[in-house]
Amino acid sequence: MVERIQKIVNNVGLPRIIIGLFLLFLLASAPFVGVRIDTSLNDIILRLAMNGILVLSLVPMVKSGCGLNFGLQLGVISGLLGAVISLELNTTGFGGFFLAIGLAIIFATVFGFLYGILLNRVKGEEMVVATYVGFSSVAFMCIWWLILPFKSQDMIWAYGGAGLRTTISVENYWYDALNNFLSFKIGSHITIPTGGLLFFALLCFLVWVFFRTKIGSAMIAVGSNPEFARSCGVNVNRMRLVSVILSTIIAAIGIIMYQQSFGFIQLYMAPLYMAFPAVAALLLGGASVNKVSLKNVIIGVFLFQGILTMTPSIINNLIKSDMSEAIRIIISNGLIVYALTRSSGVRQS
Amino acid sequence: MKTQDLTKTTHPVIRFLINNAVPILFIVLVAFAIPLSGFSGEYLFREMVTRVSRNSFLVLSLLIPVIAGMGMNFGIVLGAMAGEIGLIFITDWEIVGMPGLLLAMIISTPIAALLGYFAGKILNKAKGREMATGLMLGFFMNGVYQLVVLYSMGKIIPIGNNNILLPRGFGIRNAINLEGVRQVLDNLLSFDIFGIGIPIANFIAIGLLCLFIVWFRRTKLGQDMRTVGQSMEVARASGIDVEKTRLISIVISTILACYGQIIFLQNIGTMNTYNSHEQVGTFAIAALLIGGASVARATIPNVFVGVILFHMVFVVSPRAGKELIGQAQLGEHFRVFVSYGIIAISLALYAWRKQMEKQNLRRQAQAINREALKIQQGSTIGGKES
Amino acid sequence: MKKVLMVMFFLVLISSYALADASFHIGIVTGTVTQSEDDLRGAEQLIKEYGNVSEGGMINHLTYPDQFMTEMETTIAQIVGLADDPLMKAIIVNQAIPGTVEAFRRVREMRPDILLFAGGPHEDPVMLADVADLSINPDNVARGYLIILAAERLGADTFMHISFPRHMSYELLSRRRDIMKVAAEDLGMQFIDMGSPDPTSDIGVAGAQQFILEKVPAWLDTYGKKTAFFCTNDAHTEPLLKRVAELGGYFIEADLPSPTMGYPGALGVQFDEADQGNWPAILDKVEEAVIDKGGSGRMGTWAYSFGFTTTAALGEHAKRVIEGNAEVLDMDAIMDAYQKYTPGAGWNGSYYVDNDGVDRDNFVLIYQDTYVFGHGYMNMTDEVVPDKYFDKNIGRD
Amino acid sequence: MRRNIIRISLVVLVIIIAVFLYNIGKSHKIYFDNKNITIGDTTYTASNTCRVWVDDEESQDVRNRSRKVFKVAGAAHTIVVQEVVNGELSGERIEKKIKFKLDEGAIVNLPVLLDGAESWYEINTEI
Repeated sequence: MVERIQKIVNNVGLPRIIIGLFLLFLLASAPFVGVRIDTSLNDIILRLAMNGILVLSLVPMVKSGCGLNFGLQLGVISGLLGAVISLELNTTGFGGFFLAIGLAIIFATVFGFLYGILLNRVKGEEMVVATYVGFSSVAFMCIWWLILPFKSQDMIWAYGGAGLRTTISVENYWYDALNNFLSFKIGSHITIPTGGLLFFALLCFLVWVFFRTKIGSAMIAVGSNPEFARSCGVNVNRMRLVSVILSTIIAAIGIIMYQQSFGFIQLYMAPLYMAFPAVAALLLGGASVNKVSLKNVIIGVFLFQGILTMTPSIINNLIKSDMSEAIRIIISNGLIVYALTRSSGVRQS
Repeated sequence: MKTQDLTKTTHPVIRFLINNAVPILFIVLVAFAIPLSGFSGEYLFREMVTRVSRNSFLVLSLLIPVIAGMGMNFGIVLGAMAGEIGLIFITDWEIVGMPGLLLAMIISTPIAALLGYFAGKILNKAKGREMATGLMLGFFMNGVYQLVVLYSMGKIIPIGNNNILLPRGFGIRNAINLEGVRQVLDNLLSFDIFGIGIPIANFIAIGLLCLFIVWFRRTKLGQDMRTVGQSMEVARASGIDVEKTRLISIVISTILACYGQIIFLQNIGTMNTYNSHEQVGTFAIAALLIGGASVARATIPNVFVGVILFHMVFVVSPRAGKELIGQAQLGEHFRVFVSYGIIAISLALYAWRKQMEKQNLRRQAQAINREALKIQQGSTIGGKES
Repeated sequence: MKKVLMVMFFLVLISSYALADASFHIGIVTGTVTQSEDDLRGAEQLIKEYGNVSEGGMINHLTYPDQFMTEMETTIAQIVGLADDPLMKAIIVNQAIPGTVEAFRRVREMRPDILLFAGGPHEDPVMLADVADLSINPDNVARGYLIILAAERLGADTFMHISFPRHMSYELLSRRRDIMKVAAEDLGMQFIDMGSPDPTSDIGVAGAQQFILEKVPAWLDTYGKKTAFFCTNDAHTEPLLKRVAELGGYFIEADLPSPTMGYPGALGVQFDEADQGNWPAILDKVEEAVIDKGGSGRMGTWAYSFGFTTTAALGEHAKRVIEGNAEVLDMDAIMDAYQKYTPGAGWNGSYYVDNDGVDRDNFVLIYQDTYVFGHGYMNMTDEVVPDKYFDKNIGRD
Repeated sequence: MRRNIIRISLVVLVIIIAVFLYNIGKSHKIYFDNKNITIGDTTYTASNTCRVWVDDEESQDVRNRSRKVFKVAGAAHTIVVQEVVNGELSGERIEKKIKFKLDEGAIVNLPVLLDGAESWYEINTEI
């Protein structure tokens, strides 16, 4: 029995168990401080569907040895481009949503291709370079959001009459298009966004299948031992390039998924903050810079978003002051630091 | 590939161009941007002197952990926080002038050492992920800092000065006036060149720190650090306490960053209580990387080249962007784009050059091997014939 | 590429020499369109009137960084850089973000003749009052009482103040919260102090907005539909407006009120070219949208944007002062400049009183009448704020 | 053992330096009031503007019925006061010394000082 527990602990990793227990504790204490458990659960599930794909997008690059994609913003920008164009073309519902995704994939392929070429030149320092690529691409797009000749009255600045707003409502277009698909209610306060969850599951499945194909396993080989891969006749650079493009495309889909659930498209500086929570979630899920699995993605999103939504509301109701934000920062980042110091234990098992 | 041939070239000019691609790229860029921005030479010179004098100390504090193989220390944010706490206290007590500045340093040293110790302990547990962990540690400590400064100062830690305390009776205001210590170090020993004050005392402090780093590298501890940086296994085998050595490097770096932040803020003159430290790590690291350093190797010249180039772009590009595009708001975005884009490109160039060098080495090695093989084969064949 | 750059470079050079005809320059520093649209539009309005320096006009407009909280160095360099121009006679910073005080000190040292104006200061009022010639801020002291009063008049029985630690370290914001608390108790309302994520923290704007989107329904559940919401951060405003319009509750006015603050994004208001630069038309469009969404009589704003009018009015005032047509601290002259950009709007205000009880007559606090959609003006500028709310120790335990 | 002694004495030395720095760097506020004041039975009336110098700092003019403040560092200070009539210095230059303990400031009553009375300043411990 003890051994079995030991095995489970080793398998999941102690940090995750502790964080999971902490999350459970938060949920359990919710009713005592006047926070509804059902709405909290609802929020966590919704956030799983919203953020899952963005975190998933990190996987191909880690697998191919390109490290954590701190340049996620590039994918996000592709997604944003797809989204605003679909709005400009006045498409609604499923049609609009999938048009946005289709367009985004095209942009993501182009950006990802260029980005991949750059990253191939900087093996070993991908993460640092990616961070700055992310920053500068966001600023670059800031210029274009202002200049591009969008005309839709829903999107342009009120006083200036030109250029895109910082936040654009998608309510009249494809708000919750996917989440409402087959969605059902449990009780009065939980709505399961079936469509969103299914879509996330589908993408996870596709990624899973992909890494079982010939190209996928070649990519893993490149990631774990490039020299060996090369000697087996695998084109290392091409594999890395494909993984970067793939990551960028999934990120583009991820942000559109995020927006349809969020209700707003956020332009300008907003993408800057997209990479960090995704990376943090993945690390919290037990991944490391060079090793990752789909399990890490799902556990990571669940724990990270769970803590993100639960801590402020519980602490708020507990102490009724703005101090809750300071405590949230301490708890959630402290847990991530903790996970980082411990993840070597998982790797050994 | 054509590019690979370039690195093989022995032509000295081309070699020079390639070896210094990043500074050259910067100089070209700046050469275009300066006339566009319309700034006077005097303004730019003054701006560069102040920026080098106020930022170099912070950037220098990054060097020691690099020697120990811990990469860029994002944990200098912790040192910056310690320095700020020292400054809060001297402002509260109304200690002014040079004594105030020195007192701030004395107060914050133990805090910085403690935080550095804490950071070092954690980084020791996160070997191989030092940079990401350091970054997260910064975020984490930011929460702790808020808790201490905004909620316990005035309540638990006595603060009496109404000018820094919020009217509600606890918590420090978002901005603190450092009037009392404003530019005291800069003005301690300064003389004018063409009407521009050169803060000699500042440069002396920076010079002393450089000497310290040079000296430190030669000490037993410095040598140990280098060994640890190259290979922890080797270091351990030769009897070096790896954990302790790494810990010390982080503590030193944190304390230096704390002084660096104090020097930085005495020049700025006001303190943004809750945000001044946030980007310290990112900016210092960006400057160092532009200066030609890498995660594994950073030298003193890297620091100065980096600070000058990085800040030149920061100063010039917003105006240049504005003039180029004609709209003020686009100028700001242009600056961010150019500044970070150029960092990304220069990092890419450095990494690429390193990769090429490696490839060249490999190719040379292969060539030598082949030659050796040929000779060997030749001799054996010859042997048979004879 | 190089050729193009060269040509551009010479064009700029030529144009700057050929048309240099304004006898003095005014430097305006605002946020970018992404940070604070209205402030920037105010500068564009001034450029429209008085011309751009690069084309021989009077106005030199710059923007401070989007990440201004952490890029103080850049802010200082931008502002001080303006003083490099020998014709510069006034510098206006709206909003006066951290770094402005130091930048003003440096400008003073170099060029004591330059007029220094600040709008909506983020730094400590005393610090700014010490260096700037004139600072203008929304009257967060009077509004602390008036917003509660307006909420009560509209029928709210609970008031929720949403903020986070960083903002509560701003003196005037923190004081406004305390005043609101006391005022709510005085008027028999429940006051709730709610914490929320900081948009500049690790989770960013999206995370902060998500929090509001998720929690408003729960709050309305707990505290009832008669809850009025107030948030100190612009980023929180949009999701808050969206939820309030949908589900109920009140929203009196934003921290920096403007018809374009939050409403267009939150409610998907459509604008066309006819609305460009026309505040009354924009107000009508927003009103239509609010009533459409069922927010009539529950949601309000100021009819003219504070950010826009402050940039424009300070610019206008500076011009008049330089030309010798007005005194810097003449309240009537300042209000006259404001009236130019807000025809027909009611304004009121007072001076900031510092810690030592000294009136700072170069730190002006102003407010405009609250306009509630589907209800009209609340006439808040006619109300007299009881003296007790001006006590700086209000709400202190 | 010897190492520890050296370490402890170093720490003590640093603390001493800190205390020393605190003393020489501590700033004090000296308020100058040019207002009518009654001490005991005597009433001193403020009439003219006074120009005030403290140590080497720039002078300030204290107008009738107003208050100005100087911020100075360290314990001992020299105050110089002279009246200003019609924009020109006139009358006697009065030079006074003042010494502070920590956490002290002073309010100087200029009319009293000009009158030559003893109690020309009061120590102000509230900062």
